[in-house]
Amino acid sequence: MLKGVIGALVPLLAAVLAFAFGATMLVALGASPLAGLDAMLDGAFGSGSRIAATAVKATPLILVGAGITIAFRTSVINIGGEGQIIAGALMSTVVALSFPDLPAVILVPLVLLSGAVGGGILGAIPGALKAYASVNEILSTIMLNLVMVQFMNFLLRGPIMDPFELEAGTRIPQTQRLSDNAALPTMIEGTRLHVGVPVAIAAAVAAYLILWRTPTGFRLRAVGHSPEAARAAGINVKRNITLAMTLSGSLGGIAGAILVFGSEGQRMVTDGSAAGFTGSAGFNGIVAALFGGLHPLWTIPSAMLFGALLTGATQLQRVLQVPAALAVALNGIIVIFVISSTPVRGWLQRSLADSGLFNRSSDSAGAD
Amino acid sequence: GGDDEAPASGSGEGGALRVAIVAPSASDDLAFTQSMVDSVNALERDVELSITDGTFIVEDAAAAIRGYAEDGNDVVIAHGTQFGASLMEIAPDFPDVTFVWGTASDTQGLANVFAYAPAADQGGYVNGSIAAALTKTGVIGVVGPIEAGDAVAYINGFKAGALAGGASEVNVTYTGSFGDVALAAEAAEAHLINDVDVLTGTAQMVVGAVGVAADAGVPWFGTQANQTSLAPSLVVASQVYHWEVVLEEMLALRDSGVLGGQAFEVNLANGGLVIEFNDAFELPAGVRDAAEALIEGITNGTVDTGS
Amino acid sequence: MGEFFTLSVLVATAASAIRLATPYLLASLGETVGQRSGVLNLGVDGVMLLSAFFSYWTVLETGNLWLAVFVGLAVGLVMGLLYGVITVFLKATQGISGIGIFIFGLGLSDLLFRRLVGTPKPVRRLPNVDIPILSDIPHLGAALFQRNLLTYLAFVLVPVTALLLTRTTFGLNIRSVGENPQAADSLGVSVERTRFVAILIGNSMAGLAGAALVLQLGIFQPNLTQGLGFIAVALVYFGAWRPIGVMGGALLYGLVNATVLHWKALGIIPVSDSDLANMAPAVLTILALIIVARRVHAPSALTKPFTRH
Amino acid sequence: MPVGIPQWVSTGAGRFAGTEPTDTMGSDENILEMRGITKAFPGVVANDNVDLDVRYGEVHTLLGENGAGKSTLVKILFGLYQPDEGSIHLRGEPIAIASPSEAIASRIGMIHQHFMLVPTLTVAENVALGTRSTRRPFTDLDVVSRRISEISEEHGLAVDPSVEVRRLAVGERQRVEIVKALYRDAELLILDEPTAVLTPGEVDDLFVILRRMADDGRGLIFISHKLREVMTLSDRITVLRNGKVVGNTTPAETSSEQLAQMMVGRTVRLTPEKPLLDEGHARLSVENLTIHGDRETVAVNDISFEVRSGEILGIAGVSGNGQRELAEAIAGLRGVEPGSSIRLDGVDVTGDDTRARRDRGLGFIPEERMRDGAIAEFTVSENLVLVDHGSDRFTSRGMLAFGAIGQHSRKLVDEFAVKTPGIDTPTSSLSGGNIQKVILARELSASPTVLLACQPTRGVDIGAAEYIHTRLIEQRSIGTATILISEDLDEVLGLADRVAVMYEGHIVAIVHGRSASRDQIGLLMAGVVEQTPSS
Ligand SMILES: Nc1ncnc2c1ncn2[C@@H]1O[C@H](COP(=O)(O)OP(=O)(O)OP(=O)(O)O)[C@@H](O)[C@H]1O
Ligand SMILES: Nc1ncnc2c1ncn2[C@@H]1O[C@H](COP(=O)(O)OP(=O)(O)OP(=O)(O)O)[C@@H](O)[C@H]1O
Ligand SMILES: [Mg+2]
Ligand SMILES: [Mg+2]
Repeated sequence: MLKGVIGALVPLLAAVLAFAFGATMLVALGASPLAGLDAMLDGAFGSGSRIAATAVKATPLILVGAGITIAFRTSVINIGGEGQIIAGALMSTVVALSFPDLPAVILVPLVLLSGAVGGGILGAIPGALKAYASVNEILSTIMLNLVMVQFMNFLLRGPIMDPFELEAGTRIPQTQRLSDNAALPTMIEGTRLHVGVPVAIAAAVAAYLILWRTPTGFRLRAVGHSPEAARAAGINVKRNITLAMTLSGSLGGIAGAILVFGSEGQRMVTDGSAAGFTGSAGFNGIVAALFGGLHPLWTIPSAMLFGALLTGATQLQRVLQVPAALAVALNGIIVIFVISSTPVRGWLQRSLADSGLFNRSSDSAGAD
Repeated sequence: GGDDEAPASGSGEGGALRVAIVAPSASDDLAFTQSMVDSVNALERDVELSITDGTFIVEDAAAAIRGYAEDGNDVVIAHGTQFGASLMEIAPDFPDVTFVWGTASDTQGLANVFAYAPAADQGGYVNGSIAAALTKTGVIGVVGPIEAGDAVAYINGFKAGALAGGASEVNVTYTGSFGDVALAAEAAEAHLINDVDVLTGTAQMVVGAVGVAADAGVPWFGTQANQTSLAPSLVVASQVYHWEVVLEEMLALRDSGVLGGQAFEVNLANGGLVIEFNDAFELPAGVRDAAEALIEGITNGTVDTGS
Repeated sequence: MGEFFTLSVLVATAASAIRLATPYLLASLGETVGQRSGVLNLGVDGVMLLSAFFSYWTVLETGNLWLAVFVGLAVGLVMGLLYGVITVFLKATQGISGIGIFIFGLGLSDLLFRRLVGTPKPVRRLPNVDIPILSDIPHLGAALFQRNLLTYLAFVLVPVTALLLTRTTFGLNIRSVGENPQAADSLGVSVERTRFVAILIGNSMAGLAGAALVLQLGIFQPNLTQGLGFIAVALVYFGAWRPIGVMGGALLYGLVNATVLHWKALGIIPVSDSDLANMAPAVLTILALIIVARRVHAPSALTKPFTRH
Repeated sequence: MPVGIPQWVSTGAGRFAGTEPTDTMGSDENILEMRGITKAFPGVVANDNVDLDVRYGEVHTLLGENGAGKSTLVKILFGLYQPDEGSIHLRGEPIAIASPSEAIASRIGMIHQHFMLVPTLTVAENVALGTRSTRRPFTDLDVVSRRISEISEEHGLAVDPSVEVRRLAVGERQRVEIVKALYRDAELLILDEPTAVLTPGEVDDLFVILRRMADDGRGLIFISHKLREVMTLSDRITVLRNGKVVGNTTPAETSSEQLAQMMVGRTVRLTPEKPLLDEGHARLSVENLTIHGDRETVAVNDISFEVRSGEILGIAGVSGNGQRELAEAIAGLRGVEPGSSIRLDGVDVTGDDTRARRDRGLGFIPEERMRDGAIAEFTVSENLVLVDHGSDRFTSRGMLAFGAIGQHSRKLVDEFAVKTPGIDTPTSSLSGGNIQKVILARELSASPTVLLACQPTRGVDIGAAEYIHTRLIEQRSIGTATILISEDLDEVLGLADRVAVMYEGHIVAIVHGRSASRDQIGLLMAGVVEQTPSS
């Protein structure tokens, strides 16, 4: 009983500490912490349309996070979310440019699928490099992120640049407004809640089902825990490593397509950096996944939390006129505090158990 | 729509006009965003200003734009080309709010949207011609971010001006990033080794290149905002955006009940573009006069900047 | 193309490469020490940003470059204390704690800059110091021996780090806790203390890297590093956890970047191909690893918290 | 009694404070006295009021089933665990051992069940680790190396200080462990299953060394599951069962059979009974098999043999003579040289992967249980279907059929008497013998036509070993062709119909199990007798 309370209290306490830190910074910036909290809550959940915006913000995090879960569960460290999002976005953009007149019922699934293909390819490359050429995936995914940024700039200012930008000579790296038939339908009129949100949730559920309910996931997890034992049991380790990265990348790719055709303005645009298009979802998705204990379903609320932090931060800046950087710093602090609290929790529970405060048999099925 | 009824002059305290800016980079970036903040502050009327900056992401910017409109601001400035699509969605929902969008050369047919764009090539042309007068080697270097936006217009204008002014070569390096200061610095170094003795550049990462120019004692030309503070003795001149010139026009229209629907350009002629000389840098005799004459020529259309 | 092979351009390219490589090298060497002890730190970029900001601010306020270097180091040390407590004593997951540190550093350095400085103001840069005699070697001297002291320090730290790891008892402890902490523990080597000190060393060097970056540029702006710290982590893998390999990686990365810039300046790379050329450093880094095809062996206990039970 | 209060601190100190030592305490014959040691882990009491005395100059054996609490007891002694209750006296003085470094400082040495070596370091570095260098902050590896050479000579332990440990064979690694303890001048030496991974020859060498160390006056605690070894080496024996001491004895007073009974609590058949069978057709044929080892050497050199239905072919040999590579090649885990051929029931599978071979009826019990045989983090149930999870039995419409999997797992757990709280228990929490049973259950339940069993009873207690042997013989009687690779000669001789002896990558002889003698095979394994292979 007390252990359960500790289990719940410690992370909560960590969150409170993190917010206390945030409050201190707000005071230092001459703003009222209460007003700050109010603004953040209001920005994230203040109205139906804001809740919708939070969900929309969480969408790429859910997708990338679910993908990260698949990779990490196979013991492949995928830091390539940024590149995979971009690859998916580019692929879906090219498809929408090529077949603008297809009816929406075909084009919408098609752009999502091509996003998955694009991201999948960018995941498969480091996956195969790791499996077949022993190239460390941390290195290759970080490097491929850099490659994709430049490839994106190349395409957006070259082959698929908005013809108007070329004509006007302004050459903003963006495409023309893409076919409306590819637009993800809005689900609730007057909000930004689009079909991408349920797609992401469905993808996370699918990731869960794949990992824990299918033979494929069984093999991925087996490879993740012990490539040697998996191999001796007849599982093709190299192929499964490649598969894990491909699946992981394809989820990131779907996020890219959703950004273009749902969350952003029906066109791909960047300031020349990865974050300029992705909003760092490729990194934040890792955080969401780890925060959700590398479980695809827990990634959903975890991503919502970070989505709320991000949308709340916009409001914070707008209402209190404090720099957006405050929210970023706060974000980092929350991650640090909460992640440090998890072991502390286990430790407290253990030492309380050791000190005899708990009846030992209560947590060991009466085996004593 | 309340188009036919002139809106109150301001909804802020004491009738101050409530203006909000949503912009992609930092409000004190000595470049694009700062130019708009400075301009709003330079407006002659009483303004209550809110800023959301560092918001390149369209999605976040859209949330901020909508939020400002909901909060009852009179004017919301969406200071970034990429925000156009969001305005298409948001502007119709707030017919009493004036949205100001740039840099853009049309209003997408929206009745409560004004658009603005700079003729950055004009200041570039002037800077280029002065640079040509200063170079001894005849080779001039340009450090650009990625080949996009008003950076392109400025650089193309600069190039044309320099070549027309007698420079033999203008080498342009796009580093591939708006933010990588280290690469910008090395790009400047690379120019220096290749006989470049005058430099210019655009976007926020040029602060790295200015430092290199300053150390090497090479004259520098700025754009977007007055960059003299970065190298007080070596910045020759900066092309500065005075958006307030067109903003005043827009506000006057708003006062008269026209909430949008027109596009504006800042240029040397309307005073929206100003070449601000650094008096601490001593130009050779005649160069400044030639530059003034050139400005005059561009203003009255006798000089073509080539773009 | 021929223009590129004039001596002065080659020398300048080499000098650029070394300048660009310096922050990478410092950060990667530090990360090497940490990883050899079994601790992955993905927060390098955040540490560099914070130390870069504080170094910059120190010069801005005091004009004292050496104080600024010291401040950069100290900020790294403080962040190391934080990271060490989180990962070694609280045993938090390393990957996510590192990302937490990164995000924190990114936000806080930005915030502090906006509050304390605002508009970028240039400060004094690290002066180049000629090494007597060596700097007079024609061409080579200019490229290699007319650099700033932090650059020299970075390269001196390569053999120093190598010696630390291979020739000292502390290095022996580091390698053992990174490979088999149970074994080290069974011989009375304190896994926690060893890792903690390794983290302090690693973060201090990340701090130095931040100082080197900002003091070479003489200016700060938000997100100055642009992900440099992550590349520094990748270079540790590239260098196969060896200081000399890490140096090779940093130099290669710097050289390709520098070459691309010089080729652009010379017009060898036309503006239209600029984006494609910018891919070169990353692509070459991957290709180099495929071609060399070493079966590199990461420290076995990397990222694994140690518990005796 | 309240748990968590370390009783031994107060009682120990109290007794020592008294001037009069009791007759059991502080006797100068005993280097070590452990009294009333109790240690509980969640769900089990690993040590329950255990007493243990060790005299100077003796080898004291701890014997017990898997999970009896042997390792726990010695880990407490080495400061790796803290006891819940009980006291420890070392050389007559009460002592609290909070950490391994304190144990080492008290001249206790330990050779762990799993080697405590850093594979990427050299022998000298491994030995120097944690010791004070004479040239601080630098290492003094030359000094250490010289001292290692001295120790090597003194004790007959051949090791090269400059070579990296990962390049060493298992037996050599063990010697490094012993050198480590001697270098620290250990007077009380703990050896937790030191022979589990050694070849018979290596065991003999080790025993010579250990005996000499005891004769020097050191106290040795020895743990092993092999009764033959226990009977050979021990001076005294303490038997543990379920965490409690169930008896003390000496080899002179007892027999292997009695020891087995004491451990398990029932009679154990030490030599399996094996009915005579008619030989069937060849199920596995290996022809001209040549395999390269890890270091580009030829590990297996042009060997050919067949295994028939209803036959167990034992493969004996000192480790490192190609058995591991042979097993990996048959399993499809290692490539073979051109010209080699492996056929299962007449079908050439030389180019096939492990999956395809398993589909053709191959069962495989890998040598390294925890690395290759089972996934520690997986549940018992998941490990039981590790091979067959994708088959129609365990899937429905593309999803895993947990009902069928659960049913199957419960059946196997019952049938193979796996001691586990449930089928959803993580496999890591099972004892070694029970993990081996899980692997065996998985492989046998697939009804293999050819079974490749590598070291199936290594580190497994005699009760479980008996059970595994019975199952292997049962499998033989239903027509499975079995290859049994084992370094335990008793096991090979007891089970195999024919024994192939490998030496330096060749099969130097194939002899009939019934007619073979221990000595004869021992000589063949050492490469002494030249004999043309007979079928
Ligand atoms: N760290 C631990 N946490 C929980 N339970 C443990 C731990 N170590 C041992 N146990 C349990 O304590 C009991 C005794 O284990 P121990 O390792 O001492 O057995 P053992 O006699 O050495 O067995 P084996 O012959 O298999 O080595 C077992 O039930 C084991 O599962
Ligand atoms: N370990 C296995 N057990 C049972 N069936 C399997 C196993 N592995 C694959 N299969 C079956 O073989 C067929 C091909 O497998 P599939 O291509 O889906 O998996 P894979 O990703 O290639 O996996 P693997 O790495 O195991 O080869 C499928 O019908 C699958 O059910
Ligand atoms: Mg398959
Ligand atoms: Mg044991």
